[in-house]
Amino acid sequence: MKRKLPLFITFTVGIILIISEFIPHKPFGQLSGELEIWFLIISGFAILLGQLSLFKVNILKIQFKQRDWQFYIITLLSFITMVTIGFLWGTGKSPGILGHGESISSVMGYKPFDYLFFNVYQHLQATMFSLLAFFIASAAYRAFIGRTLESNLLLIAAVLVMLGNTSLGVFLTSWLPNSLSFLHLPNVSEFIMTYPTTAGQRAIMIGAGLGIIGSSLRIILGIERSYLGGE
Amino acid sequence: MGKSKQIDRRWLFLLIFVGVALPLIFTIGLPIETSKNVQIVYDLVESMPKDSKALISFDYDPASMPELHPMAKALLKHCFDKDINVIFTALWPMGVQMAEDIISQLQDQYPNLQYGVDYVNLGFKAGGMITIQSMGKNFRKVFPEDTNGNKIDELPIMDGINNFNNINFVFSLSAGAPGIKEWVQISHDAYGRPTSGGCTGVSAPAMLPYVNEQKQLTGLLAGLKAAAEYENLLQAPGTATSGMDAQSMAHLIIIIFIIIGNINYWRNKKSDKKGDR
Amino acid sequence: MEQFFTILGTWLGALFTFAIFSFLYKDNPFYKTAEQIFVGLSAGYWFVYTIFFILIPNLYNPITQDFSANWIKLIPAVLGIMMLMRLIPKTEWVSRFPISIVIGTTSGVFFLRYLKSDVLNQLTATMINPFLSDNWVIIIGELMLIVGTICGVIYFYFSKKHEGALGVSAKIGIYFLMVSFGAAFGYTAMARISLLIGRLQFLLGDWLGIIHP
Amino acid sequence: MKKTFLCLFIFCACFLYSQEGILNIKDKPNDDGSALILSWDTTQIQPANIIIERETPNGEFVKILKSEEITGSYEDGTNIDPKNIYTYRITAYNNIGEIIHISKSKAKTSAQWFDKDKISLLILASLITLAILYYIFSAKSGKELFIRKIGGLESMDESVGRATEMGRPILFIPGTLDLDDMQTIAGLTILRRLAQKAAEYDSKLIVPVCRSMVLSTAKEIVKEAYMKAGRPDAYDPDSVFYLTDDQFGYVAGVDGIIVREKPAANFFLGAFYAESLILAETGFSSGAIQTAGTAMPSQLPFFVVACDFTLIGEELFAASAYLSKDPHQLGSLKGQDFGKAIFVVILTIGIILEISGIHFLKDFLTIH
Repeated sequence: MKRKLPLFITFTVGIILIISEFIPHKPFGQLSGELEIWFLIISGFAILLGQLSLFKVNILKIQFKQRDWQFYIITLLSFITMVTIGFLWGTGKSPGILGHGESISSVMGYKPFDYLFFNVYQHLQATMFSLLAFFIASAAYRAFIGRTLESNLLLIAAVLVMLGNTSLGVFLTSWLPNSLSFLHLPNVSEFIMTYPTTAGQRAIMIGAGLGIIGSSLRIILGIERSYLGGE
Repeated sequence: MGKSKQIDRRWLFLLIFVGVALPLIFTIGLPIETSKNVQIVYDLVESMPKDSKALISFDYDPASMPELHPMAKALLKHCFDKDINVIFTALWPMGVQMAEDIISQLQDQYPNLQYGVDYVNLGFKAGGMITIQSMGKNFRKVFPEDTNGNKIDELPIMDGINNFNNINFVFSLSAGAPGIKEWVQISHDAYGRPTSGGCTGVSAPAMLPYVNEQKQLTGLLAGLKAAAEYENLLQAPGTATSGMDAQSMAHLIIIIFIIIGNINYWRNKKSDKKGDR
Repeated sequence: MEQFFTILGTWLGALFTFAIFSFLYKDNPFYKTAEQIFVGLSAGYWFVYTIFFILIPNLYNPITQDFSANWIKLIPAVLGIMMLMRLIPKTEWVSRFPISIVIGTTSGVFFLRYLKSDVLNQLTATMINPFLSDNWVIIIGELMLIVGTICGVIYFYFSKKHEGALGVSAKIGIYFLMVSFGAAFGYTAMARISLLIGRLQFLLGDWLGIIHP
Repeated sequence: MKKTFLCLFIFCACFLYSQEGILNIKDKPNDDGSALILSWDTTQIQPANIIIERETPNGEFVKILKSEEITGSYEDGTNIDPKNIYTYRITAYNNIGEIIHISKSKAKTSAQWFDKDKISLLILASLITLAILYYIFSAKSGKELFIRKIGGLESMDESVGRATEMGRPILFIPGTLDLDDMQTIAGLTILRRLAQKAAEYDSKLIVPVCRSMVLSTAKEIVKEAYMKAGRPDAYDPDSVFYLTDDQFGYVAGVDGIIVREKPAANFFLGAFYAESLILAETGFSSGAIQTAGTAMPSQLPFFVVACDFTLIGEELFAASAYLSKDPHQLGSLKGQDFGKAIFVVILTIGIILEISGIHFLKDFLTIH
């Protein structure tokens, strides 16, 4: 029962959902929508599991004075701060336990939760994201070396698109006569993006799509069980 | 191998940092040319009669602001210039603030804009695809009121808008999922409304297949470049235009480094061969 | 006072921006601090977000406002609580029920959704007459699109050795994939640099006031 | 006389017909009976604008829409139930606001049991399902199925071996989406093999995750893998842990782990977004052998460029079949290949038909 019943549930739910796609009649038509809201609710509860794991792992690190243990105190403190102020005064238009905290927001300009969100969290997020500008440069420098035909194609496509995508490309080939306008770098870049790139992306989409279809079917049929933990 | 054949990548990092910062301070003003997909979007908006209704969905958060914000601003300017009524929605919770921020930036240029008449902010709804699906059925059920708590039945702009049939075109400013893909699947594929979008450069290759013969997407604004092109079409240079100089500089640095990398590789290969002999 | 908090906010933003950038040079205590604050803060943010934007609007509000129409939402709530039984080793297996419902739903939805959007729609989108245009550049492009898509799909053929005609097609497929990867990489470079531009616009504009957007 | 009469009759009939035809109500096909399609054609009367109203159960009329268009159609899906009759009234006004026409029309809603628009989807779904089932059964009955080499997977043992030699850990990231994504599940299937190998070689495994449901499943998978390898004592329950649900917060944390723990082998297998390159570049700078795999088309370029081995798209899903050589998995893969074959064949036929100007196949396959 601990193993068979979950497999049976997966099978039933999966089959019903597939069939319901073809049946507009009530209650089938609304089923997938309703079940996706269920998923949101279940994962809403599940998030507690993660938070507890975060707590446990960090407390253990501090307790056993692992390397850099002082930093994990910071993790716990920032977590507790964010959760506390969030619950006390809420965020945006949602009130917290103590209501909207108008007096605090009038001093800070925002609710405390939103203040930390905009002035700390958002900057951390944007900066972490912007590291990609540097990494894309270092990855290009390291990897775009024409060793084989494949790597040459990779390299040439990348350089042409990079050139075509900036004012630089416009500038470099704007002298070309009209009859050769297809060699104008922005046009070359657009050509590569529209045709061969789309072809490549489509092939990946179709392959991956079939992979997902196969996996879904295996899961519904109970062949693929890794999500339950075991074989 | 012995000695390191590659330059320490931290020099590259420093160069990129400086190379982007300088053009922002001292603008160069390199030329900008319109690409096809941007022109299609521009033409779509241009073809709309006065008082058409546009649904613009803000499906991004602050992380993608550098790319999508200038785009949103240019598109809204165009809509307001053409007297198109704009309905804002958001599939991302932070999208509401994004929309409010743009409006506050545009307020000075369009002092006559009237909330509830020229535009309305219906706010965020969770659920992605399902939410769009229910909007197709009945707008009012999904959004009984706007972000300020006004009943949408009382807002003149929403008069007669019950579902996608009453919307002239849909535009999603999207940084991922839910976003353009979901809109295409419902507002275009299921309801046949002209649907267009603006996305970050990285998701562009995955979105381009939708700009096809069936016009699943009517044009696509992809990344900062598209925003700069749009600003150029409107003849209103903004942050995207100044950013394009910095872009060109950074791209140039990367390309120079790729060339250096290849020269190093071939030189080493030659010297290795000589060594073998 | 509000002005003080605005200025403090900008300085906090600049400080954390530099703390993260410092990682590019090497790992250091500033980055470590920023990293741990980021992990803690964001975990807290998503926790609060889940309560305010998922559980309250999807569960609490519907049930408290109109119980008779929404009692069915108690089922996922119970399943959610079953999920938490995992915390006690003895009742761990109970969480398999909610997981099996979630996975069953997803498999059912994905099976058809991907068949429709990633297989069927791409199939019809590639069904084109390449010779319609009078521009030879477009004709070549559309022919490439067709050949590239077919050969790319063949590359993903697993159950035959890639030899002979199949091998050649798969090889062509790989070339298309490589061009597509290179182009996507080059295209994305622009997007990524935009992010740095955004950061520098903050540092040079909002913080230092050197540039005025 | 007869002729005049006939003419009059035809005229009347036309008039009546056109009056009838000003507002047409139809049940929306292929739905659950919760919508009606109203269409109007006022070419005959040329009004300045029209108003369409719907009759409520107590006999009042409420406005549904106002339009200045001469012809148009509208889908009314507000508070409509199946198997009910609804009455609509159209009122046409001239440009000084006088009523020039008023008429009523009604229709009954009905819910359908089969969506005819999706017949091509049903056929394709059945074909692929049958193919997969057929090959699974034939594989089970002992027929040997071949699977081509997948480059990215050959290195797995080597990576684990290297980690053991160097005494450094192995890092596994199952992507940044939740358990409801097939890529995450595919990643976790590979994690099971990897954990078993790690247990056999006695290497330390680190699995930071960013979703709670993935956390509990990954924990169970790793635990069982250690038990299966006969090393339950070596299993460290804290080797699988949660960081944060936030995309970049998670990346910041994982980057910290990479530079401090210096894993000898990194595995990024699952669904990834922008974090892909940050992880892969940081991993490279720490000197790890990196294997990545995802079906996200937008992130594949970065993994291909920055990692040593990459599973491209479907290869990620094929990996578990390749590693386990389990007949079920191999059969299903063969079925997927059959899907690809159908795809290529239909596509070729479709293109030939399109070139010859026959659009039947494309129209049939397009889902509206």
